[in-house]
Amino acid sequence: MIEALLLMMGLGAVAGTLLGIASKIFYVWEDPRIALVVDCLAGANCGGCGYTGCGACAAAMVSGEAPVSACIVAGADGAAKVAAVLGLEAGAAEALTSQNTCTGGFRAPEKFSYMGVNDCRAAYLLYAGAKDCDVGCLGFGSCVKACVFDALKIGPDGYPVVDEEKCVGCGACEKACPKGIMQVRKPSDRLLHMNLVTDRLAPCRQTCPAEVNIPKYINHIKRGEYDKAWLTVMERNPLPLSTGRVCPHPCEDACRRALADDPVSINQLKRFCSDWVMNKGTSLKIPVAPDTGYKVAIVGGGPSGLSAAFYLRRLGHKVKIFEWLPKLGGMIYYGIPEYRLPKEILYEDINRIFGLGGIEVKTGVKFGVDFDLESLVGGGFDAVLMTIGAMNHASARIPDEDKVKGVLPATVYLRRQGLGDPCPIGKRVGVIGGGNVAMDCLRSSVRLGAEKVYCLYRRTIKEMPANVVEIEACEHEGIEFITLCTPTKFTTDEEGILTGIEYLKNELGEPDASGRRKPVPIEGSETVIPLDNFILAIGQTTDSAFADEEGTAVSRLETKWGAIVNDSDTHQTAIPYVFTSGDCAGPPGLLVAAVGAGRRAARGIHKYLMGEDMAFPPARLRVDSRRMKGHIPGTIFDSIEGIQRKGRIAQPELEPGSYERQHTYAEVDLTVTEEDALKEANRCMRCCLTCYNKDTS
Amino acid sequence: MSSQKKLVVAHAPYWHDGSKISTKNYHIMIAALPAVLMGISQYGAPALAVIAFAMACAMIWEVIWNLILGKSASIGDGSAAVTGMLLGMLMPATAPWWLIALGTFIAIIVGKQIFGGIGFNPLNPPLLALAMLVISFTGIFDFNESLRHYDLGFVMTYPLADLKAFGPDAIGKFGMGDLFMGRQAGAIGSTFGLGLIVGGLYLILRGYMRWEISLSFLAGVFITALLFNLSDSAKYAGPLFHLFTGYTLVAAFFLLPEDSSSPANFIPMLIFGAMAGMMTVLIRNIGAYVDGVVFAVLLMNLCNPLLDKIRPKAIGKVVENA
Amino acid sequence: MGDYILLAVGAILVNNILLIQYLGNCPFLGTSKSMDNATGMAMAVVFVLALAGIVTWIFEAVFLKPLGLEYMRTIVFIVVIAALVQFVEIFMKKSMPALYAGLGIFLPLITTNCAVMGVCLINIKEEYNFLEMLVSSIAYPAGFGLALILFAGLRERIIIGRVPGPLQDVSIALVTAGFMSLSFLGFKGMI
Amino acid sequence: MIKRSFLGLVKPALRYNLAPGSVQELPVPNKVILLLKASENGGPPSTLKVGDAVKTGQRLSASPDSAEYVISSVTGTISAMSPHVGTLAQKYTAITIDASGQDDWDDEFNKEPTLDTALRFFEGAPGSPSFKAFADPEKTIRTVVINGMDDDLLLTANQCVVQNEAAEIKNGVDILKKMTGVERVVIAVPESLVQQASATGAELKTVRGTYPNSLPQMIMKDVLGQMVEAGDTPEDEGVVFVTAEAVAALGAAFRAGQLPVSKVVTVVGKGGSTRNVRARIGTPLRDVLQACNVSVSERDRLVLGGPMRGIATYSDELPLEPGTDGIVVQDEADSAQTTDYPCINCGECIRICPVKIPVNMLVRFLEARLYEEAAAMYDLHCCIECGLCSYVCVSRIPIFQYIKLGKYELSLIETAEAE
Amino acid sequence: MAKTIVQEFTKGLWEEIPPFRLVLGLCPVLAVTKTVANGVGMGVAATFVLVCSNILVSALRNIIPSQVRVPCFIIIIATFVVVVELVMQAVAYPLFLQLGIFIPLIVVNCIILGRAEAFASKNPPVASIADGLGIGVGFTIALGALAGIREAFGAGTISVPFSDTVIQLFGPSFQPFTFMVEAPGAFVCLGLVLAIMNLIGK
Amino acid sequence: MRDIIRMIVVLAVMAACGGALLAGVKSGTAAKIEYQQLKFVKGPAIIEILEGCSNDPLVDRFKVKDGEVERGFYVGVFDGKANTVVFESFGKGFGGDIGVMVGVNIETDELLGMGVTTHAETPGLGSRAKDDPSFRAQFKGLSITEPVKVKPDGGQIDAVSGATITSRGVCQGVTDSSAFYSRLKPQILEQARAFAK
Repeated sequence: MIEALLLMMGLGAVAGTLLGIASKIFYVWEDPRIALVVDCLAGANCGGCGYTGCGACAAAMVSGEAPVSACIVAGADGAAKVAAVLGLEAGAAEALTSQNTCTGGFRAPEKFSYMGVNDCRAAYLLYAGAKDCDVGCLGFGSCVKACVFDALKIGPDGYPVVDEEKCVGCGACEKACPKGIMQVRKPSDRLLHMNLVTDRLAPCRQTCPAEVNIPKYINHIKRGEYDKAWLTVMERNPLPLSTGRVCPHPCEDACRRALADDPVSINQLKRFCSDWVMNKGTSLKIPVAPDTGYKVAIVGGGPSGLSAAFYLRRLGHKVKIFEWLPKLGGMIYYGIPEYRLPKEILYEDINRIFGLGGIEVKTGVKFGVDFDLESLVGGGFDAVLMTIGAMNHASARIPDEDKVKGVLPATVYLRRQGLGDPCPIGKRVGVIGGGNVAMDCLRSSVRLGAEKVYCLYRRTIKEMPANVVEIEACEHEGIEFITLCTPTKFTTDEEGILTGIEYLKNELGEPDASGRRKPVPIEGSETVIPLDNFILAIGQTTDSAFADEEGTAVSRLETKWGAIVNDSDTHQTAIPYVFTSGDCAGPPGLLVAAVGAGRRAARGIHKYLMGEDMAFPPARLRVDSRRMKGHIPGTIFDSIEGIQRKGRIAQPELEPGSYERQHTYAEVDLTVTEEDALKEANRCMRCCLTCYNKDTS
Repeated sequence: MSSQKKLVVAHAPYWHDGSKISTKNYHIMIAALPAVLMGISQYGAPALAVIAFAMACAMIWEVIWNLILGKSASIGDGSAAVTGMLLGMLMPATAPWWLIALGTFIAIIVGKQIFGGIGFNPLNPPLLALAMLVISFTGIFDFNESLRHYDLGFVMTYPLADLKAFGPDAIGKFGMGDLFMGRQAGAIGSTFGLGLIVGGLYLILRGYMRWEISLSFLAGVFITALLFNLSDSAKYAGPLFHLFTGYTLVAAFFLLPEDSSSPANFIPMLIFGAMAGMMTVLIRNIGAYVDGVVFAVLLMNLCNPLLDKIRPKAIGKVVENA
Repeated sequence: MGDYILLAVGAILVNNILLIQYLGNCPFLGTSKSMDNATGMAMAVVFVLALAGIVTWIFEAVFLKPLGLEYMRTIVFIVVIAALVQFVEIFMKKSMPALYAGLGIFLPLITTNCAVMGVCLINIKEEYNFLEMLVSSIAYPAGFGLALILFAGLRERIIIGRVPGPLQDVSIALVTAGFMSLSFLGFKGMI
Repeated sequence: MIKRSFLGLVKPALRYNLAPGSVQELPVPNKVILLLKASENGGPPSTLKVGDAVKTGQRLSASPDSAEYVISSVTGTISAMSPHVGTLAQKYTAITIDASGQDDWDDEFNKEPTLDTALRFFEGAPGSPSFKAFADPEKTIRTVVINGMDDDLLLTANQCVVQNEAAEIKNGVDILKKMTGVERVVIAVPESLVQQASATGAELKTVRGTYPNSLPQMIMKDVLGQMVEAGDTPEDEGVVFVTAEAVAALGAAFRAGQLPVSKVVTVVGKGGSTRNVRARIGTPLRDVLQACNVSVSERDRLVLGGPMRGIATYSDELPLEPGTDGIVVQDEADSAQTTDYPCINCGECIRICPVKIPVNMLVRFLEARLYEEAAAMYDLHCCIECGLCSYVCVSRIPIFQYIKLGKYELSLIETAEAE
Repeated sequence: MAKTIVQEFTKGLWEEIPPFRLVLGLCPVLAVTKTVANGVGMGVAATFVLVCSNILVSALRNIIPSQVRVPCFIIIIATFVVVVELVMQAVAYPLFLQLGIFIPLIVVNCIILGRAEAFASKNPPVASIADGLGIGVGFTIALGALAGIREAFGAGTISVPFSDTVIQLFGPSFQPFTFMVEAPGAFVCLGLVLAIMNLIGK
Repeated sequence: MRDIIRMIVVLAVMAACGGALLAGVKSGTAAKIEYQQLKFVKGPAIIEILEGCSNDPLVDRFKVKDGEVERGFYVGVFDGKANTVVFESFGKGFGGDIGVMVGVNIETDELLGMGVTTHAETPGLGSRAKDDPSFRAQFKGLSITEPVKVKPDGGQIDAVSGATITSRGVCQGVTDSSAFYSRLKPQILEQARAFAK
């Protein structure tokens, strides 16, 4: 008994002494983190990790050789602790995931039959692989073999499918792919990505000014994954309900399906999926990057400002919006009438943006009056985005246009409607202009009680920039088009109140710079029509008078024709921390263009704040969606074969001539049914650069 | 630049000498025929049944495995048939059906397919199966016991068992000529020395087999047995006896040179064969088992990866003096 | 002399500690993925086991047996081995960095290598004298090393093969180890 | 296809075709396509435009300071320029020139036989010579070897040149010496061409007529007794190889004052019919094949070069390149079919490998994509790329492709590490 | 993060069942699974040590200096191993003989030291008991299952733990595939069972 | 320095506690273990050899000093006469020592039987020497004074097939025992007598 006790005690003491002294005498410095990591591991020295003991494993982890999860005994908790010790948690918050960008697979045509090593990289050595498409997936699954997490497999269509649950974003697939199809990106990087000529982009996607991944979300709709479709849209467009209603959808003009029958009703599908999400009422989680600590001020709560706010927030910055009008939305609130875009629907979009959290808003404050750049900088903002829009109207160059009573600028006319205080109008109203704003003025005049509404335009209906559907809607609502006319003077009564307008007939001459034929007035063709009100809807300009004030910071901004000059890629102005986007940065454009510009501005600001290179890569894709130019070579076809013809679905709308249609602001265009949406989604050929699904159902 | 007709693009070379795994395997089966036919003629229908059933079973296991894994069928290459045939050749004619089914399962699935199939088996599949069966079912592989109902007009005891039990004195009754001509008890396809040698020579000449391994193995057996015999001829049998009995010849020509479990470089092949021969005689003379071939070959299979590291210096290779 | 050779051959081949006695399997599987690790581990085991064999044998002779405390062998031996290994590691790290780079990383693994403990216990159980103990303490780990190196050779080929998914890694390694063990049965009866 | 001999124990001996036939001159084609190596950053050439007129012998390059150029082989106008990807993922700009039918010679070529001239006009001349090694300060070139053999089976283009143009070669040898300052010029020819070759003025060496003895590394070993170290080129050992055709072209150019624009090519049809023709560089393959009455149909193989080392191509609209010594058309039934069977370790490749590489292990490592290990342990860089291992592989593994892939991937890794 | 006691227990039965999921402590798994009785006996012995050492390590976790953590754990474990050794000799001597050297070798079983390190030294005693019990029971089940397979094929019997009963599974004509109870059979069998476990997943 | 002392103290105390605990357990189980050892290690062989004896040989045992070592003898009483003793000897197998129980009729010096107690032989082969009754039966009736050998060595015992080494080891164990049996015979006779009934 006592021997046992003594023996063990002696043994313990000797061992302890020996080790204690030895560890002092033979002390060797090593990375202190190794010891900390060892503490997190199982300490069993079992060798299960493949390293020789826990110390070696820890050293490997510290040096980055071994993943933090290498110790199977310590498990996931251990891995988390090791990550904490090594400070890897910052990177872990924004998870990298892999995405396959090619949708070709088996359907992509081949230029030859390949025989040899079943490996993409091997096949690539022979004329870049058998696939006709230079950037298409070769389908041998080198990425699958490279993935040690079993997160990739070749799907039934012959291209790799990522299992996002399993993907850890290690990047092995990206390295393995000879064609750069697999891309491992953080969500932020995906938000920041701009279309490149080297991307795999369908024609519609190239054309969309907001660069929405159209084939992807339509494919989600096809599979009934409406929420995923909506999230896909939100990657590029935070106002899907609004754009779904008012977008003139240039994408559909580029749709390859149009070569066989009709283009796919892309915009209706977007509207469908975003309405579905709205009606479902649940809030889908939109990922937001960890806070960066930067604050950005956005002057103007229009679509571009809202879009920029949304993406800046998602990139991890704090945002505050300053708006001089009581409501957010800018031109889409105050410019687009209720019957096209109900205010509450618009606010669904806006509220979702604020749903991210971290975005503040202050309304009723005007830049240059209530605050200026100095006060913003003083308020701790690191960058300022000006999205003040174009709220001044352009002149129609008719004498006395701002003196004659009853002549109204479209901006004012529409804004007063938005404010709930419409301008009183008479029975006969004329609107000059052929754009969508003009159409809005025309159609709201009908609703405000005008009996006779004229549209005056200097070219023909064919040349009108407004959407065809809008023009048709006007016709449905009994609006008369007076085309090829140039108003020359107003006729007034003695009080200076408008009674009519005199105009000259035009004929079309040579095409001008925009490719449209120039109208030439015909001498002596004067005609007069009686009018009570005349609305000027021929364009807007930015009110940038504040830039003229000497001695302020703002005065360093350059302006050109009222617009604030910026770099069209980075949106940076002459003042490095000031960015502009939307209508105030150039000629007023489409809502969807403003949304796209908002994201570009967000990118510019993000890169500026993070100190990264702001310039676009040389491979930036620049498509002119108005003139359908600049697409990736070879992607715009003349004809396609093998498509079973099947027309597009009709746009449901309020019965023309009905009371609601003529006299109320009830929404005219309706959302398609789920059945129709699925039918339409199935018409989509899921194009990529050159290949497309021939057997659409 | 795409043309209407699609050509086939492959990497060079565009010529091939026409050899195929299946051809190779069919030739191995042809070469084994003389020994097998002799076995069948001696032991009759049961021997035929064993060989046929072993081949069938082996191929069925292979097919089943391919189906389970969804791999393309590899049955056409004949390797399963060869494995089955060789395993059958190593069995006594009285082997029960379940033994063959189990043996082929081990050989095909456990011995080969779970390592990735043909070319990846680290050990010789038929021998692996045989080793497992031998240590499990000693009764069946005791040839004296299992062949006792046969009377074929020659001494019906298993020479090696006699040697083990009674020493070299007991083997005088076996004439070398008889042993060579297959007039001895044993497994179906391993007794007919002449047939095996003819088959082996055929394979060697046709280039389907590595002669280095066979010859060094035979030399290894011969020399080791001779040394033992010289040291104490009262305890150890002579070299020819070791050559012509047991599995020696079938191992030399059909088992040892199995492709994936044997070395491919010249010197390793010689070492491999010679060591296997030496181990065979060692086990026979001083080990616990009656016939050493099975374990000798398996042991050398284990050494194969290490042995194959001995290789000629490639032309142009720079040896750094580190 | 002959006895010692027989003892050595028996320990290396016939009663191979890994393949026949099932001791030391964790490091066997863990360090056999590459030939370099396998050789390092083999050498480290020989080194430590030779030391541990001597120390434990002396402990048994000096303390346990005279005091009648044989039943405490397990606890005494493991403490001795653990302390010894740790001491050797600390010592080697400082004094012989070159050797440590080669062997040191394998040392911590050896504490829980049951082959070390196992051989020490066998030495006592078989009542070896000092020389026999020494032979056994070197021959057993030599057998461990031999098996480990052969196994690493096989495994290097198997890893680059086409083993079906569920069988990969440890699973196929165990099956291969089984085959090795089977082959080593061939040495049976040789001493 | 040469089949395995009955007695497989004997190593198969593949013999070169040593009977060069006569050369038939082809007319100037309607259009030629020239493949200009694309510059690093991609993008279309800045100095060339569609519609530009070019003269025969005109030097075309992407930009004034670009080192890459092609020599126009016809007179005409550029009708198209498109990107083209070749083997080893090499990017080219394919310049299509519609030929006018008349040759109007460009006069930029000056006749000073200097190294500069060689670099400026003869990189990529017929036979695809390269003079960069002479200009490389890190290399000391002591010997030039004129290869009078063809580097592949069936082909006789080079032998043809030795047979018919010994005088031009002699002139070429003199110019080569002047240009490079290298004194030792060796010509390696088969036994059958000794007579012609002895008239060239170069040091005469004979090469055995079995494959792969005409490959540079083998000539180095057998004829010069030098060893090319793994991963090195003969240039690193001070030896530059040029084909007989290139030397002849050099000689002819300085004699006539016109840059060489055509080359000899051996055309082998499906039945094995062999003809030698001389065609303009850049001639679409279709024109060459039509002139030789060789047709190509679906699933055939169209090989540029010979059956062991050539490059199968995918369209007969592709052009004849300066390095193309042969065009082989193979019927599907005659061509080698590869499989994805694993190596069964039969050892055939080891027996036949002329440089003693353990191909059985090498291919396993390459299959597992362990390229660095393959190079470090299994002599990947020793490979001289003769293709014999694939030729004899029982499993029909595309070993040669694996080797090429491995070398390519390693070069990528090295470049990545160098950055 | 915080698991309930039940979860701590059940994870050892499937998710982290040694040695199939945690491929540790293989030596006894291979050596003593010749019969079910031996396997379960070993499992119970290991479970006892595991639970006891977990309790003690957990209780003393704040006292033990981290530098000598491992030696201390080893002492604790070794103590219980010797206790088991002695008790088993006194109570179940035949089993002790069968398990032989593997009882003292529990001390170097990575599972036990691993649990002490990874769990008990960081968690309170109750959770540590649950963890030890779970892992131990899982270990016992695994040993029993493996032994069942090996014994059934290799001997045609199933021996009931803690009794002398041996159930004959097959008729007298059955020829046992004794390979399974030999050393190599242990490796092969465990390897294949691991593959099946991998196939089933967690 | 303080932490080193703490280390030493903790280790020593812990080790001491362990030691104490073990010592306690040991003293509590010692008697039981001894009997268990006897019963399960040697018991079966002894009882088998002395099948049919009228006493409990595990109880009827005595020890005789043979130089340094002490040897245990178990007495079997047949027909009222304590004419049989069983004792243990060792032979060399290839797995280590083989314990052999030898039963001898002290009156005739004839072997009554043989049993294997401990061995480390390969299961299925060598271990059959323990389990195979026909192998053991061969020893019955041989004389203890004659060397016992297997047939290959020129003896009279058929080796267990496949386990010649083990068989040889068993025979050697039996043969070796004759030496000390003869040497100690006087004491044995004397002691055994005490158990006669």
